[in-house]
Amino acid sequence: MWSFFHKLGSPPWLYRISGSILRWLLPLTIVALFAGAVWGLLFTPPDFRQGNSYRIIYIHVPAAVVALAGYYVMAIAGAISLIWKMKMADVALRASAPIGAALTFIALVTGAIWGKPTWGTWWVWDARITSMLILLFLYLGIIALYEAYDNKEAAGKACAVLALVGTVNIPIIYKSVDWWYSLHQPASIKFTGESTIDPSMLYPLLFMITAFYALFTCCLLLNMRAELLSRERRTGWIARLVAESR
Amino acid sequence: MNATTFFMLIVRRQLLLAVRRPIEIANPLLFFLMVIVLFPLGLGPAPAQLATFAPGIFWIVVLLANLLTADTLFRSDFDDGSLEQLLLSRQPLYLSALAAITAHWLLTGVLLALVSPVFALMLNLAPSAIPTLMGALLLGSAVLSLLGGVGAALTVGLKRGGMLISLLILPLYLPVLIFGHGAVVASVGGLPVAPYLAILGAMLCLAIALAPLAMALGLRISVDA
Amino acid sequence: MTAATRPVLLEARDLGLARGGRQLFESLTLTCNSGDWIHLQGANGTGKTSLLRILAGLSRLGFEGEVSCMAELLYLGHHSAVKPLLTPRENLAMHLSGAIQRDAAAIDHALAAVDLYGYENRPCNSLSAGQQRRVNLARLYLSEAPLWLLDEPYTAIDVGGVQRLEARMAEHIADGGGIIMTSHQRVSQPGVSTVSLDEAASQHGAES
Amino acid sequence: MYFDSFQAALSMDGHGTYVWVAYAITLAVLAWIVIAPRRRARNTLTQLADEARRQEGAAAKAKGEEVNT
Repeated sequence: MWSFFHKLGSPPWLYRISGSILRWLLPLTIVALFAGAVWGLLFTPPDFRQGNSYRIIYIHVPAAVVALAGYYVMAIAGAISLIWKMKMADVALRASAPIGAALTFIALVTGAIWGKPTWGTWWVWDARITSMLILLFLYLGIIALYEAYDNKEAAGKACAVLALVGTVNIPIIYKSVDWWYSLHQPASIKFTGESTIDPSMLYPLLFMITAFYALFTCCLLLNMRAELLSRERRTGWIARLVAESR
Repeated sequence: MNATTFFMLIVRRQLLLAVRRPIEIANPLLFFLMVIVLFPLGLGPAPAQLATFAPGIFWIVVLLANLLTADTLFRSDFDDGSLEQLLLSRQPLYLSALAAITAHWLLTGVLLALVSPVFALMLNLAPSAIPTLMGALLLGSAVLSLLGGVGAALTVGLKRGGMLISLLILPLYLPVLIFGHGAVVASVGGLPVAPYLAILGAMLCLAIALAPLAMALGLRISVDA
Repeated sequence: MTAATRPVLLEARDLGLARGGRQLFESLTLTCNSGDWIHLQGANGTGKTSLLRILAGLSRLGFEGEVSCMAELLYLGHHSAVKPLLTPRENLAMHLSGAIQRDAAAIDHALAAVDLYGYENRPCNSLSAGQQRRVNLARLYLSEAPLWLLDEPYTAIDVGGVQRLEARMAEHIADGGGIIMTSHQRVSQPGVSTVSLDEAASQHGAES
Repeated sequence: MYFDSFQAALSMDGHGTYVWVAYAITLAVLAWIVIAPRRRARNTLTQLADEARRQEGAAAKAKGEEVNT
């Protein structure tokens, strides 16, 4: 266990292992995303109330779910960085912020597009949409704070603190916004208990959520590799890497 | 020197510094007044309409006033090296940060709460809602000061921290806005306000417990960078 | 007293620091026992201030090695930590560092020692730069901290002031304190040991 | 397949524009978050390779001058 932890803290090891994971995971993820999209777009029946516009669910919900999970990934990385002073945790934190922001953005935009045919308006101040918007602000705050520091090690620590503060606040913000807008749809996916969504629609949705998680992992590794290269550019292992690649 | 004495020392020091430059105390109050004047000009002077918006206007202006002053919380102590001395003092930084926030709250939140009845009458808010407004302001502005302190601690080492701090902490301010506003609206409508004040109080307890920890970490990082 | 029996105030092992792709110092080991007076020397940009900040515990990121500080310390940095709006008396009484005497008599005595007698109650923004620096130096007469880390303490101090300052430092050493200081001037006191950062850098240059 | 024809799949009973635009935007953003870090990594590697090349060049030049003197 500890040796695994120790290895995780080692940039060259992480760089190598992430390379070999990405070699199969990235193509697989891309294929899965396309397959899931085709399944959801063309091979599922329409919703009896919303018609075909509901097909946006197959990107909207996975993006929203993974965007929220991404914040927790970031916060856990932040906690590891502050407690065990692990440099790789900083890198992971920095790497997950733009992905989370992008996914939140997707969730917001697809939500707005879905809203037009469903509610007749692009934007309603519904509890979930508002919460997603706030999540986007939290992500942008992390990115902005990181970019504002010249000393990248300090930047990582500062973002770790901010991510943890945000994590404590997210449930409070969500509950407040929820209360503020109590007229919201009840959660329609439940993993336990009876599900209100038909299996023919649920399976592609679960498939897409999995694919989005895989995509998050891929992008996280890609970002970490890019960050590692620029942070560790003065070290021997990068020099060897450059020499090999030439 | 024990921790309580040190806590009081910092509070006294911050208050004394503010008293020596009174405009620093007046600034948030003047800002508060001027922004409140903007609303009748922007929304129209109809008393009934103003009264509907008054609770929201109050809270938004308090948020902004707090945000403006948050950036200056540690700025001068950082620039002149006092912050370094504080970090080296071996006094618990948690308490020192809390002391700085207490002084900030006394100078912004408490003062705004004290003058708020005047503005409430100007905006035609029901007089019966004024005690609730003041109570909610007292509790809520303490939470705002604590959260603002976290933002200030994280950005004090940066040259362009002013704009950044609003991006960092405005999202965190929202629960206070929602429940502070809710309290005043409930009071105007004759509904019980205790639940709202209790929630604000709970937020304050949580913020007192955790925000100074984040501030202590943030200050160490800022002095380091 | 031999070095073995004197208590260790601060210990630094294998310190290394790189800035902007340049190695400032490497494998620097430093021990400050009670009664040690260490003068850090080096040209501009050799990392004296950075080293002092690392020793003080203000810099915790981005360096190699370990620092363990066993004593409370007094740190005098580039910034004076003097509030222009407060009087010298208030500045010292409300100073944010720990381990400092705060009673009025001791403060007045300290201000007199740095030649600020009669200026106790004027706001510091009406004092000259040198006088403001001396307000900060008055802490040396109030401090109860055994270890002093002084960054360029002689800056903007006149000749008489420097002599009094050195006398105070010698007294601190005699009392069993320790001092680590940087200065471009020579310290004309017996028992001062010198650590040169130029050498630390040039050694590294020779190795690579 | 649920739809009878390609036309039907495109129009989706009038909701086609919304659905397809949503998917297109998603595709664009996802493509960007996959491509951006790869490009950043490649840029860094190119820079470092150039640096190494320059240093080699400088070293070779210095060596050549030594031989000449």
